[in-house]
Amino acid sequence: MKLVMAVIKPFKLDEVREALTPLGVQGLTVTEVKGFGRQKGQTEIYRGAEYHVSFLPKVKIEVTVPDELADAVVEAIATTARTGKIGDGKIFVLDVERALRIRTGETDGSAL
Amino acid sequence: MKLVMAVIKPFKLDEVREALTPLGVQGLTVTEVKGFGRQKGQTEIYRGAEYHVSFLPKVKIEVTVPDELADAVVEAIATTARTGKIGDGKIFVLDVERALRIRTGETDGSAL
Amino acid sequence: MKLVMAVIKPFKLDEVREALTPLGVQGLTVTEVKGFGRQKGQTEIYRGAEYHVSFLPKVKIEVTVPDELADAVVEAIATTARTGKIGDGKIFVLDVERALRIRTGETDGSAL
Amino acid sequence: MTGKDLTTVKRIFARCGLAAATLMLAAMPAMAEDAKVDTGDAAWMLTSTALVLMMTVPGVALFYAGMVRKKNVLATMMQSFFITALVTVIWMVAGYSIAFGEGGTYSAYVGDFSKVLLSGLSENWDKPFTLGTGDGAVAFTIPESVFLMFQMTFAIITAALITGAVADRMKFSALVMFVTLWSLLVYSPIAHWVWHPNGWLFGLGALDFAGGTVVHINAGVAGLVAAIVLGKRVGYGTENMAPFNLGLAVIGASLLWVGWFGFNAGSAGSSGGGRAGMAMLVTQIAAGGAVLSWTFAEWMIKGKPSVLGAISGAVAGLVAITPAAGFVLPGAALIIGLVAGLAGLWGATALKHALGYDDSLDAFGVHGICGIVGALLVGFLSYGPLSATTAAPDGSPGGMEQFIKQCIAVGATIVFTAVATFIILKITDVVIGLRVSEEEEREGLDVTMHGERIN
Amino acid sequence: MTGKDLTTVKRIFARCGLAAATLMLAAMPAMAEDAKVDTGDAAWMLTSTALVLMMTVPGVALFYAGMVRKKNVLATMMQSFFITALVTVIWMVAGYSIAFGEGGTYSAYVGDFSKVLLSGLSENWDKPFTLGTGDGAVAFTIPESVFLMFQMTFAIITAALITGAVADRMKFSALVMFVTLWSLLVYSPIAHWVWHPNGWLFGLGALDFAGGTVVHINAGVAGLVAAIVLGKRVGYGTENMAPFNLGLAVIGASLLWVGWFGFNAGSAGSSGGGRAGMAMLVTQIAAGGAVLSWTFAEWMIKGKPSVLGAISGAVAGLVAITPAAGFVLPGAALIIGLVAGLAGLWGATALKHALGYDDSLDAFGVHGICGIVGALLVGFLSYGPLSATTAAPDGSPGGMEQFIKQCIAVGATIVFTAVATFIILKITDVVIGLRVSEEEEREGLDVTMHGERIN
Amino acid sequence: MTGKDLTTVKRIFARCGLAAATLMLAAMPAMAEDAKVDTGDAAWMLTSTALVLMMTVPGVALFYAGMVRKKNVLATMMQSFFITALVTVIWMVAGYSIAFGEGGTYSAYVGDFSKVLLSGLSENWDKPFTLGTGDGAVAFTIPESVFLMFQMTFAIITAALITGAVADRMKFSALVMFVTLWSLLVYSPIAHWVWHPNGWLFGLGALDFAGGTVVHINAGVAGLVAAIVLGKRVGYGTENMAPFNLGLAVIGASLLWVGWFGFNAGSAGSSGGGRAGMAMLVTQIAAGGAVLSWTFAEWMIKGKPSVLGAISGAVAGLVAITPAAGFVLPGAALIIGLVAGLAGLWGATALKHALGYDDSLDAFGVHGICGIVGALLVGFLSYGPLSATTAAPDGSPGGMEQFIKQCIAVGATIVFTAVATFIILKITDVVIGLRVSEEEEREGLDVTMHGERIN
Ligand SMILES: Nc1ncnc2c1ncn2[C@@H]1O[C@H](COP(=O)(O)OP(=O)(O)O)[C@@H](O)[C@H]1O
Ligand SMILES: Nc1ncnc2c1ncn2[C@@H]1O[C@H](COP(=O)(O)OP(=O)(O)O)[C@@H](O)[C@H]1O
Ligand SMILES: Nc1ncnc2c1ncn2[C@@H]1O[C@H](COP(=O)(O)OP(=O)(O)O)[C@@H](O)[C@H]1O
Repeated sequence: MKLVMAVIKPFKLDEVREALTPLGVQGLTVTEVKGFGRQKGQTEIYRGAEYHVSFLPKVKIEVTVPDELADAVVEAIATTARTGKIGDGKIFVLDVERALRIRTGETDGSAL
Repeated sequence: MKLVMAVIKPFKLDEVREALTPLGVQGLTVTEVKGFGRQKGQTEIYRGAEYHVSFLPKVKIEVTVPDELADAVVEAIATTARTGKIGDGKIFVLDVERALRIRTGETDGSAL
Repeated sequence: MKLVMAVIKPFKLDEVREALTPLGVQGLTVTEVKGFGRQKGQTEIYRGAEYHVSFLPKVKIEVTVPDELADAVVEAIATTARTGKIGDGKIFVLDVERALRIRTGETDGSAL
Repeated sequence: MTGKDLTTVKRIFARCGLAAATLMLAAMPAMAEDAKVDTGDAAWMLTSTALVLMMTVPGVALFYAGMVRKKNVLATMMQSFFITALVTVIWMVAGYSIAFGEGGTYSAYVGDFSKVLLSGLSENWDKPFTLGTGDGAVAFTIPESVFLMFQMTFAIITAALITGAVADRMKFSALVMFVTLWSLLVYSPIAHWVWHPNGWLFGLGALDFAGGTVVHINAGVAGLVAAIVLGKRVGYGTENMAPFNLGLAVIGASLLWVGWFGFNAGSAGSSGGGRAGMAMLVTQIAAGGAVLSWTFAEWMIKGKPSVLGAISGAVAGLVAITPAAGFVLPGAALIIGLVAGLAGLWGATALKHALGYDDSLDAFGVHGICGIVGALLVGFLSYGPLSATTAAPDGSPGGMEQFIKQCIAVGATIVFTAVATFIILKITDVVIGLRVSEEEEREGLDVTMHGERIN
Repeated sequence: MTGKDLTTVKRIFARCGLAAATLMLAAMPAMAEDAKVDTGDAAWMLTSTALVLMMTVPGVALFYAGMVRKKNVLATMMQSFFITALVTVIWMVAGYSIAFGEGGTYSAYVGDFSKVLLSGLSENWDKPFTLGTGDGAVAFTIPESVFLMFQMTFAIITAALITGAVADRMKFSALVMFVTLWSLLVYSPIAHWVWHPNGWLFGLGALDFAGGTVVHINAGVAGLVAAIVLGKRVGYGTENMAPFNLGLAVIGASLLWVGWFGFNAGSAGSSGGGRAGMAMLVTQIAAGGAVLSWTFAEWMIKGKPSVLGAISGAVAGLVAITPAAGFVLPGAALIIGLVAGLAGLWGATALKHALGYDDSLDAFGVHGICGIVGALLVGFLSYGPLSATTAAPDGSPGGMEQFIKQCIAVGATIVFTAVATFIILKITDVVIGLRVSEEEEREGLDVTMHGERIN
Repeated sequence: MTGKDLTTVKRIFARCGLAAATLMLAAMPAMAEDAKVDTGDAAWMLTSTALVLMMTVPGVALFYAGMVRKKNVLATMMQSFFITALVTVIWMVAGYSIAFGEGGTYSAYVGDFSKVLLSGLSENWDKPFTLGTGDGAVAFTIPESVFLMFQMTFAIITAALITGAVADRMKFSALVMFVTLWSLLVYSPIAHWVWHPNGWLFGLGALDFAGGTVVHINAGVAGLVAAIVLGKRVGYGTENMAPFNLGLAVIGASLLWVGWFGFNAGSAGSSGGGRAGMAMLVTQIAAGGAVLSWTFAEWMIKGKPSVLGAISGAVAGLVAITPAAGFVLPGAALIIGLVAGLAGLWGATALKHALGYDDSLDAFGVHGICGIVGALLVGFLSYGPLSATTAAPDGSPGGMEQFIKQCIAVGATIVFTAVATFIILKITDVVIGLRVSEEEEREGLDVTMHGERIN
């Protein structure tokens, strides 16, 4: 199995999730994160104290899928999350050795 | 070493942590996440605007352990976090190549 | 590529980020997490109800880098984030199989 | 001022805001040089002024900020807060004069510049104030400074209410320009029509105790026009626009409720007699009734009674009772409240969806609709003795005749504000541009307009 | 009303809430047809009413919401907000009549239906109000509308306070039913006992200036019973139930403190004389004293002075001074405050843990315990001249005799409210079911009861 | 008291806070035994007291808490909340006596212990209060309880304002000790100088309507000294210290604004005449003007109009108008407001950075600087008739003579408070230690000082 970890723009989340369902993805986990990258942040000024906030709000999606699905999932996320503007985010794929569904104890493929 | 990444129901967190200590787990990292899965979310309605919130609050535990401890840790989490009701969550195991304790510079096994 | 995942003290974040830029790191992702470890938490008491809060606020940095940069990055984080006091945190390195920049579709090395 | 003049005053004045003053006249010595401020009336009007200011800051600021997404929370608060300052200065410079100046040839429609920069206030500053001159004069037991401060807080909140319709997408600079023009060219004239003895709606005998037309219909319709001109928010209907922190909205609605006692009972112009007390009581009852009807209706229709529904219901009831507060009995207030709760729910859901505009926080759906409901219902439900005077012992009992006057007042307000607001928006659009860029909207106004964010 | 009657009124009335009215009597012309509302007294009572409303929304709403977990924040606010509306309508429909109607055969225990739907209010709406008739009549300088609105805000807050005991686990529908019955069958009768001239505790001469028994002991004991009947929260004692956002609780406690000036100084019924001023002063001193004693005690015992301790101390002191506010001197107020801080700390920690019930937000621990402390202490500490009248120049000086009366009042309130609350809860349980399912409780009431959440 | 005495009173008293009382004198019957409290004046002063308390809790508590980092939010609230209780008790025990006791040999500089524990209050508690004796006596229409409660709220807020300068790094225990000493040894004496008829600044004829020197310059300078003595926050200038939740600060600033009506218009001592009304009006105008000037200046300089700028501007304007509120006309108020907005912006940015101290939340930059601006400007801008009396029909018109008196008052306040604050801090440092450890500071005061946190 593969863990597909994608960092995307927050407003794309719902769209991405909807794009994954038809592929057979039944679950995923989302985290609010802050991203630093080429996309410039904003300068905030509080009574003369300037803070360049280089961190921008992003959303991280983690979804574990069977090996054979990984490419399709990456593709789907990439297509849906793309706006073409800087800061669209990244997708990383990691190998997962084991998976387990807590409720049933099912493992690996059937745990997803 | 293995990174055990578990997504569980928030109220199970304390119990799970307590179950890991006897196994020799001395540290772990917790993130508030939102989960999408078989468990149905709630519909929220704000003045007629309906939002089906498919994301439910979950807690993600990340704990790196020596290879030989991985199975016991997975087992302990699975047992403690189980309620038998839908939405109990998942456990994934990933391989960790290196570990380092920042304070001392110790690495790998002794870093955990 | 490697995913370097570091859990550090929150006030060290800016310093760490600045230490990575000279190495050629152009992006990273940050999550607010809670850490449990050797560092003792605080006891909170609300009208007689005592809660030992074993979880302390930490920050998790995730940065994917080319294999050859991994050691330097780990080193840089370790040096900058070190205060020498308990609770400085950990660094884990995981293998990343694929990377993709959503905006351009670039992959792997050039996606970072 | 002769006895007959006084009688005329009483007859006319009893029909509109600050009406209780007339009841005092009977009891007062002739309006001689040595008239004194009534310390009790002054105490209540000073208090009411503080309460009405609290309705805007932090009331409206929180009510609205609690309903937007995280990225726009501060910008939304900023709109109400800045408007408070802006309209304060506008009112002092010219707004008060346009609203409450005597006026010349067109004195039925607009005041004049005689009170620009509050000129004239340094005389008689410690004496009771008489609004207007000659036959139409209305005598108060409080000084002009208090009268004009109380009125200022109404001018402020009216402008602030509009921001609910344009939340999340209007440029701050455009808002500043728009409010400046709107306050002078729309608010002040309508206030003159309704509350100055020379005003044509005042003369007509339309009932508007505390601002159903001037404040709520006015703000609601202006908001509707602005929402339509600006267009929908990016992602409207597809993205999740759930409120970030309804807790703020609950605080805001609560302070609106409390402050509304100043708004309505303060519009009695006096603490004495019984009008302030009755106004406060019916205000409370209407608010309570509307919370119940909105909540129970939503419970039946949607399956759950929501907090947002309850607080919206409170505002709906408070809006609807505003034009009626000094004129109706508790039973009528309960009816107004129950109807307003249902009307507001309809306005903020069915109507909005049917017509398809994006009135972000339902400035029109709640203030516009319920303002109209209240202004019309008081035509039937007003209780004579409450507005009675020695000259007109029957007061203005509800009935078809009164209802028609109400329709005229409501209609005139809607048409004038709609047209004038549209023109001002178009001018502002040409000069500054009304709307932020799509990217700024996505990123949120907090950071893009004001360089700040909440964490 | 003869001179002797008036004297009787003064003697009796001086012992209870709104007592200052009697001081005015001496200065007033005979209660003739043409009596006028005192504009200053009316101004203060209108203001006080607004302040007491602010105590519930947003006061109690925030105080309680700040202490619960994130998933229940909105639901907790909703309880206070909705109760405000609900009790408003209940009070108007029948509650006021049951509390302040003359009553028939059992007039010592309960009013009648003569004021249902506030009937009768349309007459004399602009005249000062006299409560009761004949010998026992009590004359005010304000109209009935103001009197009944002020009293309404007390009925509201009492019901809202109970919700602290049942937070996090009571069905919203059950709460609506419970409050409806409780307000009519428990609150209104007790208010009649204590504040209506016909009431048996009024006649007994028990001192309760602003609601120690009627409001605080009543709500506290009702809360205790409800907490026991509902049972503990899931996870109580094992899971972390730390408050999500104590900042909200600080705002709530602050507004309670400010609003309490209306509660206590408003209970003087008048701004004149000196009773309102003394009541406000001793209110402040008791609150300050209780913050200090709670905080320092906690600091010594637990090692740290907590914010929750400080704000709880303020409420404890305010509760305890409530029955005493118009009757004690500053020194006594300081004593009451210092004792209340310690008593509240004991009630919210040691007592609760010893007895093992789960009074989620310490409605009993703070309001019940400190209400009892204050109601008993005033028996010893009351200063004669403050409650003196021409008929009874010594007033009610503290002493054993007065203390016994206080014990009777406290005991009667506890027993009645405990039994009646229990019965009402059981009925509600049968009809609707009191408690949410365990799953709903886990997920939180915000989403399961109201379909909303804060982010 | 003879007619001539009264005249003297009027001449002197018209120059300082609570001045309107003198206007009442003319209209009042001789100060006979049977003088009565004016219900209207009492109503307004009771209300004003509640409003000023609201300025500290929750006003200052939220204003400051909204500007700190997450880890210090509760601790910051705690400081204002606890100080409210602490100063209440201090004031009751001795502070009031030191400030408003007649004083002995040094009666120009300090009161005496005659009113310790408010002794004497139990007599004449229901009669109007006369401050001072003999020639200098000042007669009020309200009882002493109300006078001293109103003054107490000023003592409270002054101490609370200082905490803005030491936020994020002062030990709670040290703060408790510091405030105790400071309130007794610095606040009370300065209040005596300025507001007691025996005080030397009162005698000098320096104008300070509502506390420009006593409250704002005093707190600002004390804060500056404390910020310097404590040293900079760890990470100041390098780490991100952005406010956690400016939304809280907006609520705080709004309640400060509303409450300031009690502060300034309450300082008229009466609702009658026209001074309270004028004071409220100019307060509003100055606040509005300062919001505009701060915001527009920031917009031009930094490119964006910030919310923090707008709310800081409001406070700047309110501070600056404080010494002037009862003495200037609207036009002058607008000038004061516009200048104050710029001065505050300069004080909180350029000045602070130039001098390099870390006044965390700009207690000096805003309160100190704008207090000075207002206190000096009123020297030129005061309008004679507003402070006129029968004895001095010209009042205190602005001019060089008056300006010099203002300079003396400002200078004396600055020097005394700077020196005395420094000494008290050093003593506290020796006894307790002023500052938390670096580790505690890093972890945040919420958890380390109070064992709590917001989530
Ligand atoms: N090397 C990396 N490791 C982890 N996350 C990264 C990395 N580079 C970028 N990111 C994440 O991707 C987001 C977008 O990257 P950015 O460089 O701003 O634009 P783009 O995606 O258009 O190249 C960043 O905000 C960050 O969260
Ligand atoms: N494929 C997946 N990858 C990552 N996280 C997942 C995946 N499937 C489920 N999850 C996480 O596990 C949680 C529980 O899953 P769900 O399908 O609702 O119930 P169950 O665990 O009983 O099968 C989800 O809310 C989500 O956070
Ligand atoms: N085995 C682990 N797996 C994941 N995270 C860990 C692990 N051990 C520690 N951590 C993280 O590192 C943080 C610091 O660890 P701690 O034991 O307190 O101190 P130190 O880093 O000095 O050894 C913890 O708060 C936790 O977030």
